[in-house]
Amino acid sequence: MAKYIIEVRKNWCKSCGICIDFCPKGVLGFDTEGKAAVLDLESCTGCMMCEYRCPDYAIKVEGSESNEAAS
Amino acid sequence: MAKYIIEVRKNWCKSCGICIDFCPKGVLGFDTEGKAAVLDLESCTGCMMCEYRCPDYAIKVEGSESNEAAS
Amino acid sequence: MERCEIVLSGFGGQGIVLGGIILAEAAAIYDDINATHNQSYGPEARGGASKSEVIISKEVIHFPEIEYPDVLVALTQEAANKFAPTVKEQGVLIVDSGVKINDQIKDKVKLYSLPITEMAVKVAGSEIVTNMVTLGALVAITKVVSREALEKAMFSRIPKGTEEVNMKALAQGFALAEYLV
Amino acid sequence: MERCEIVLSGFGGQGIVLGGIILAEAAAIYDDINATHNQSYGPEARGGASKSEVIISKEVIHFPEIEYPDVLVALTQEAANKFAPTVKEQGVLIVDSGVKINDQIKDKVKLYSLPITEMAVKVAGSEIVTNMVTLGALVAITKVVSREALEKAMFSRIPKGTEEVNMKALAQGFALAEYLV
Amino acid sequence: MKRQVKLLQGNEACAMAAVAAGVRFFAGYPITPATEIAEILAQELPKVGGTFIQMEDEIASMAAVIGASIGGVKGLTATSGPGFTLKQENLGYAAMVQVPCVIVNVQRGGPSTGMPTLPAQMDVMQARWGTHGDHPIIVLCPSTVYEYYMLTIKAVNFSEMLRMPVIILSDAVVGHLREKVVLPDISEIEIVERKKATVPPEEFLPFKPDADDVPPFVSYGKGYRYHMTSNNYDEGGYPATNNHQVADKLLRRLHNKIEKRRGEIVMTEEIMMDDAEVAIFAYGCTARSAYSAVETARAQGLKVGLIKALTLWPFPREVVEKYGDKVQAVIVPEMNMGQLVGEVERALKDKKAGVRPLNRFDGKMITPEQIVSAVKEVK
Amino acid sequence: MKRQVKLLQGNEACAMAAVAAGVRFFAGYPITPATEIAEILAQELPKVGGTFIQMEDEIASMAAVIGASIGGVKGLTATSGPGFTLKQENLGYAAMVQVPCVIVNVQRGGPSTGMPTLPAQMDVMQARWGTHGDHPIIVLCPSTVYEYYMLTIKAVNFSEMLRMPVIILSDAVVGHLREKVVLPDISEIEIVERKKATVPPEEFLPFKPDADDVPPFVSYGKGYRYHMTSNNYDEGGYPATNNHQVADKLLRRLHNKIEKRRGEIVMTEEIMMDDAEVAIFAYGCTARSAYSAVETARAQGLKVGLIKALTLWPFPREVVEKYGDKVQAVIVPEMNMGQLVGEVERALKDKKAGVRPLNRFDGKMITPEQIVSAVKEVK
Amino acid sequence: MAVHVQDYLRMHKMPHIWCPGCGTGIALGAVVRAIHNVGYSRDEVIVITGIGCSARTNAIIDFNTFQTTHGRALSFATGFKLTRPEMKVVVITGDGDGAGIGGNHLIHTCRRNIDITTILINNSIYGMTGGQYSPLTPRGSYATTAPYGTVEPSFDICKLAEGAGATYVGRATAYHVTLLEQLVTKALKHEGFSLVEAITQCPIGYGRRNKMKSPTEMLKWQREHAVNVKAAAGMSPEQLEGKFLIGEFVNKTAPEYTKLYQKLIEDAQSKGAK
Amino acid sequence: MAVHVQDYLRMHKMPHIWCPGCGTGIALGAVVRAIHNVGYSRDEVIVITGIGCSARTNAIIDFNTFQTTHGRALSFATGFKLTRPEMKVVVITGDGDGAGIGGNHLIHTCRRNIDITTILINNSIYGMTGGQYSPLTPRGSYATTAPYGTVEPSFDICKLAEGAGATYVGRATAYHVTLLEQLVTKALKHEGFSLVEAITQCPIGYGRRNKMKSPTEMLKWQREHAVNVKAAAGMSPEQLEGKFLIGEFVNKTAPEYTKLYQKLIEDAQSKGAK
Ligand SMILES: Cc1ncc(C[n+]2csc(CCOP(=O)(O)OP(=O)(O)O)c2C)c(N)n1
Ligand SMILES: Cc1ncc(C[n+]2csc(CCOP(=O)(O)OP(=O)(O)O)c2C)c(N)n1
Ligand code: SF4
Ligand code: SF4
Ligand code: SF4
Ligand code: SF4
Ligand code: SF4
Ligand code: SF4
Ligand SMILES: [Mg+2]
Ligand SMILES: [Mg+2]
Repeated sequence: MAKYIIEVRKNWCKSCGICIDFCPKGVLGFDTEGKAAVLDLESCTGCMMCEYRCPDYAIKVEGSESNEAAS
Repeated sequence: MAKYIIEVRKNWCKSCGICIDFCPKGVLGFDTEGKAAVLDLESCTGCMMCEYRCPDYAIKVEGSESNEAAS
Repeated sequence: MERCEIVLSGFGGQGIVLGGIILAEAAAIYDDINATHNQSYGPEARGGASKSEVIISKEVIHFPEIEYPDVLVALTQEAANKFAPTVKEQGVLIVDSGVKINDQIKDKVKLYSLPITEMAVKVAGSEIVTNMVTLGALVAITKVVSREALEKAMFSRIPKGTEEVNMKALAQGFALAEYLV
Repeated sequence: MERCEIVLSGFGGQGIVLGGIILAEAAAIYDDINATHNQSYGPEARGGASKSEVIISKEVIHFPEIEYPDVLVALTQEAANKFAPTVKEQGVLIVDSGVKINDQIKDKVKLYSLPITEMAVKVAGSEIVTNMVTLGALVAITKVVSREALEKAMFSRIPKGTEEVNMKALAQGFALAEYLV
Repeated sequence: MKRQVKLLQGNEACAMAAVAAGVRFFAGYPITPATEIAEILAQELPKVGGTFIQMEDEIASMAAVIGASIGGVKGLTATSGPGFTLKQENLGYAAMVQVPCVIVNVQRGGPSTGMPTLPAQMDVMQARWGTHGDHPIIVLCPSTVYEYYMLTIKAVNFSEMLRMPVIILSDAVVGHLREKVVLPDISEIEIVERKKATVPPEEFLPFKPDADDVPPFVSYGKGYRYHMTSNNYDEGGYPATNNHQVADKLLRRLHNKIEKRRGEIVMTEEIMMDDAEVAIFAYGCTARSAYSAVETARAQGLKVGLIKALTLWPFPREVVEKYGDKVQAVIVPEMNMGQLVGEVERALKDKKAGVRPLNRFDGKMITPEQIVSAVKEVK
Repeated sequence: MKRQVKLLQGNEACAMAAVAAGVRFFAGYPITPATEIAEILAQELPKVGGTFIQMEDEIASMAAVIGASIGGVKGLTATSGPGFTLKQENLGYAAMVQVPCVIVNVQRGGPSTGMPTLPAQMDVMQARWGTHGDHPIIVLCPSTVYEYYMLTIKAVNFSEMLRMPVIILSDAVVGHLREKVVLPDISEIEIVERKKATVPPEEFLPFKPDADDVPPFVSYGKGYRYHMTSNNYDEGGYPATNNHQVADKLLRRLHNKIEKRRGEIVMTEEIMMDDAEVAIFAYGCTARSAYSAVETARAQGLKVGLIKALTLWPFPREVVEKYGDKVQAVIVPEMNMGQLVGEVERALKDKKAGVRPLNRFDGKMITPEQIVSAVKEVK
Repeated sequence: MAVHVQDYLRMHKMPHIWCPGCGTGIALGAVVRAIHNVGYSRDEVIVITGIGCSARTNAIIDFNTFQTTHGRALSFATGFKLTRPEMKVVVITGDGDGAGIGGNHLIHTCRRNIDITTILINNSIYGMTGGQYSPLTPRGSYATTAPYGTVEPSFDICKLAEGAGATYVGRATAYHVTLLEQLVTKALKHEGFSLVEAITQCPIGYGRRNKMKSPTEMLKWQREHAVNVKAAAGMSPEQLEGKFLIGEFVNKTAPEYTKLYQKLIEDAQSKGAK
Repeated sequence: MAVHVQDYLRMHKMPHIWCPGCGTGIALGAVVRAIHNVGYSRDEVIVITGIGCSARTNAIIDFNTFQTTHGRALSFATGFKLTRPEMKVVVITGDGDGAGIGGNHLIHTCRRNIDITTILINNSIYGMTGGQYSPLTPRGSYATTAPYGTVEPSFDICKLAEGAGATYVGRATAYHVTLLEQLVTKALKHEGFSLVEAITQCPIGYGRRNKMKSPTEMLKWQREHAVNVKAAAGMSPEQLEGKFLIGEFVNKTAPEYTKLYQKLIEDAQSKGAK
């Protein structure tokens, strides 16, 4: 079972592709409606970059330790 | 004869005393009406500081070489 | 030509605004009647929904707003949902295929469902000429301007080097509609 | 007391403005009649000429401007030149000794030429109490306020520690004028 | 403080009244003839725990006052013509967002920097119409130092009561004049505080008005988190930029806040008007000349009266109308090229009385003699 | 260029007209719905050797335009409500110092940032009274794209002819609308250049007016060295800050520049007014609805006419007065809470006609139907 | 503790109005996380904005929030902070709002060293009005008002703030979103005025006209042109040519304005004026 | 050639309106001599001012002159210079005019590097309005609006200008009047924007309230607190404590705005927009 849970709010996603292009592990891709979708959850390292860089707060990565107070 | 001519326009002079206080040679002083006056022309070195520092353009020092383009 | 009020709606990138301007110029300059054009502004109009309003009339057009259009083009479902209810009784409603229109409205208007974006992609490889396909179909159906005027107006507005693809898109628009009509 | 219009003029540093305020307060607060005070503003009023206007009256003072003063004090020649011609027929003109007044004006007004600044310097070693000498003389001549009121008003406005010298200046002012009157 | 007899300068009275009315924040920028208000408050506010700040310009001053008021404190700023012009954009903000604050404009001679130390009444129309967009405003205008004091308190009160900016339009005469005043005991003066929320945070809608059309104004930081915007907004405080119904409702409400309280807001004094055949309508320093003119004219047997406006906006049309068929003419002396005279004309549209402007704009007061002459011209 | 048929956006027409009228300098700051004017001129001015600059704000934009005009070049700026407010101080400067320049305000919904993309007519009074001090101003208001073009040229001409700022007050409807226009050949359009000095430098007084009350405006740097100030000034251009006579004379002259040319400056169109029993007084985009309403009403047999004002200030009172006893009522539709209606009331003070405001301020145009209903209410 | 921006959103205001791929949301996310990091409660934080796309940020986050006039947010904030020194005041502004029309208020607020944390979202353009050049638009860029490319040099807003006396200054990008969060966190903790510039992408107003068609391209541009100030220390001018610096530039201690004013009040109440 | 300020005065406007001992006249004298030094003709020079005592300077000198609104002189000058690039544009401003209300125009003019020479007469006070503190009033000073002493830090206006991108920046005092003349001379010759700060005495608005009773005392204060930047290089922080620097701070070459715009015009006329 995957370590992380990734939720995409499809109705907030504006299909900009940022999360997809910058996921270091190629976890994400577009679905048929052009919205972001999780394609390969297993590879996810919980780096949070997709959540942090999503302009629309459409992604939520649960279970990551990276997501602690930054400083 | 003195090397320099110092003219004081009495009706422009506002009696601030700057020319007097900063003349390195003590050339200037107040007259009885409290206006600047030349007391010791002979000592004047033509340094121009009285003219340059008079806020009221009341002093004119003629004959000085210091008064050439500054740079 | 009586006053005819036309609304083109869809989303940014479909050339809706330029399409409206070309239609209005076709009428105003090349058919030498009167025309106005208007568009929506503001953040809502950027990157998102897009709307173009054209009024064509033989008379001077004083009041330039459209409340109940004679003709509506809706290229997206969102646009259709928002504007289809405003179309005049017996007005023309042109939608991209796939856009759903409820029965109540269907009963009220003349509905044309055409594969506009599909055709645009076919012609140009992208949605970039959607507006021209739309205009072709719209004019074929409504005859609101002459085909010559529309072509001339188009040529005067499109970038050099794109004449051929736009011309083809326009023709395909006409074809789509003529096939239907 | 009928409306009495008083102008004090001189140059900055002579305490003209404060003098006017004290006079007005003497009337308004301590004699309990009406008074207004005004002064000149702007670059011309800084470091250079200074002017203070006081109106004293039993009636409410509506119009607060003075065109033709009943009483003028001019402590400098410049002030005299500027304002002396405005003094009312039979008005009071008080000048510092040395200030020259032409005959035409002399004929028109009651002229008092008093060694005001000289007296101030004598009392305080500088011109700083010129205003008090002035007020003393002015009130002695015009009786526009009571001496008690003037003294009280003065005490409420001057810095602590200067009571004595100011009191003396005031008294000398009275003396100067009484000697004359 | 007890009832006190003082010789006060107008601007001084204004500053003292501000403190008495509960003003605890002043932001300003120097300008003649208003600077004394700032100078006195720089001294007095810290003594009562308040804050004075001189900002980089008038725009920032107005903004800071609004910011302070949003913070929960009564704020005031003072300026003259050029600064008043610069404050207009944020004045409009305060009107739209419904933030109480008081702006004092001590009028001087214009146009532009004109005659900076001399009096004028040239900003009367600007006070009503100086900012873009359409919103109502309250403008009070003192003609004596005493009125300056009392109207400053009124201004703060109206502003807090109605959640809106209020303008005091004085002038270089009244601002700089020192005169005798008898101040009431502070305990006799009513001081108004802004309304508090009556519902808990979950139910709170920041722009839901009460019956008086005024929503309560709740300080931030106390559990009521909400938003405010200067765009057209809904009762939740959020932008409703293109919502026509919301806009219509909001603008009507902004007007109604004032209209519903007209009786209280519109202040005038009618002096010897009972049997008057000629009325003088005057305000500010000019009302002083007019008062004197009335006394002179009456002494000469002329039936003249004075309508003195203490509130300029909303314009006291009801008072003017009342005399519209009783007097032959209304004389309107103003130190400008004719401003409020237009409102007098409007008010008398269907009335018999004629309207006679009397203008002066050279930096000198209109004299009582000028007004008396104008009266005689009517008769 | 020959007479041309075009489909032009209003703001585009304005920009083109500016170039045609000889404008060679534009400084501005972005704001909806006026930005197109800047954008087009950014492109077009360099082509004709002119200069476009986007400044840090509207205050600086207005200043730069005046600076450029002082430099000897015709200048124009364009903005909307909030920016118009910020330009007011320097607008007053231009009026006082007598520097020609044109300010376009494409009106949008207020108050404050209100409804930034929607039309309004809320700045009509502000255009007249927005700056402190008292000075007259010319305000032109187009209702069609064609008028926008022609009035822009007029504005530049008036401004140069009279040495004063001139305001064009358009709105989001007319600014953004594209419509068919037939433009006259440029050679048929009169273009005015500012007056040159007629005396040599030694005799030159920069503010000595000619018989038309307008002094020639001589460029700096050509041997005529002189001074200009925004304080009250004498004919030599030097401050005469406390000189009452000089102030009186100067302000009268500023007014007379306009009053002497009223006939030329006040532009209206009277449409079907000959036998009208009800008049509609309208301007800007609302005049379009009114025109349409007149056509509808006439078709229904109602004797209605339209007075369309192209000049808002000075207010065309003579035209309104003319019908004051002929019509039963004047309806004044405005996209605000009632502004120019006040001037209509003043103009009709001693006339029989009633005045009926018709207001809308929700970001939507007043419809022809609304106006027709108002007409029927009169009858 | 783990946090998601969603936890701080006013959900009824979502989805927001920004264009697809807009960097504004990314910057706002970092700010929200930074506030969370510092441990402020929602009630003690107030977020003030001006006008522009950047100004739409605070409408969607669940703190105390208000939007002001164009360019004036810092002046409103100054008034607010002076009367409510206990509250944590955050201002979010844009390159036009903060460095264009609001430039004067920015430098004066830097000078005063009042405890306000400002995030300037620099998308190199006037976004809300549709793409006019701003004082931070790089010279040579195209914009609707620069059809021939801008001739104006742009500010280095961090240098400007430093010159004006700011005591905390830093810069990051939407790409370097964790650095941004770190800098804002430090800025919030800093006593005195702090400015963090967030370089973001405006694909609609800037990218389209400047050969960057997609948001991704713009983020890559940020990645490739930003050099951390620490790394830059060891680089030659040639290596830095065409690059810009990110990281913390200024961090110094100086008396804070509201503290000084509080002392003035105490003095006034005890001693009186000179 | 030998010159006296009197040669450039509008004699009918003399004596001028400044208070006895005011430093404004001293600064103006240096500017006039500098213009003379460079050899500009009266006709090609235009001197533009704002509002304040500093703004009264240009009324009395025989060049092309006009006064503008408070703080806006640089914006007027920008418009003027753009249409008349051949003219030599000098702006004289005050610490309130130039650094207070006009601060935004100052930094933006620095940024644009347009060929305008600005002399900022810093008398540490709002002189014309009677002595309120300005953004350049040293912290702790007394003013009519600072009866308890100011709590605000003041700008180092030269650092601010540098941060804003100015290409020529220097400072002198009324006491160091020949240095002032030299700096203004270099500033005039500099192609691009130049700023020279002239620290002067306002005995009426500032001196009186700050224990400096006479103009002479104030000039002595200038003499004792100014350190030439060259000398400062060899001094320790302790030695520099409480001092301020004078001399030339920035002098660098960068493309000038009107030149760049001229090129844009040529391009537009030959090539057209993108
Ligand atoms: C006084 C004023 N001038 C102009 C405007 C128009 N305006 C609204 S948003 C904006 C641009 C803001 O640009 P920026 O601060 O960079 O924000 P962005 O939209 O890029 O985030 C402008 C000029 C305004 N609202 N008020
Ligand atoms: C918009 C505006 N605000 C305020 C003023 C009032 N004002 C006139 S001069 C001045 C002070 C100028 O100070 P500074 O620039 O330091 O010049 P100084 O008089 O000290 O030479 C001020 C605030 C004004 N004329 N215009
Ligand atoms: S970054 Fe966000 S908006 Fe963009 S594609 Fe991914 S989920 Fe959608
Ligand atoms: S958390 Fe990191 S690895 Fe996982 S999907 Fe997001 S970007 Fe990819
Ligand atoms: S410096 Fe000038 S004004 Fe001062 S005393 Fe000397 S001559 Fe007179
Ligand atoms: S020129 Fe020099 S030495 Fe001669 S009087 Fe003047 S200051 Fe003294
Ligand atoms: S215009 Fe630019 S900054 Fe504004 S929302 Fe769109 S992409 Fe973002
Ligand atoms: S107030 Fe100060 S700066 Fe102004 S003239 Fe007087 S001394 Fe000079
Ligand atoms: Mg931006
Ligand atoms: Mg100063």
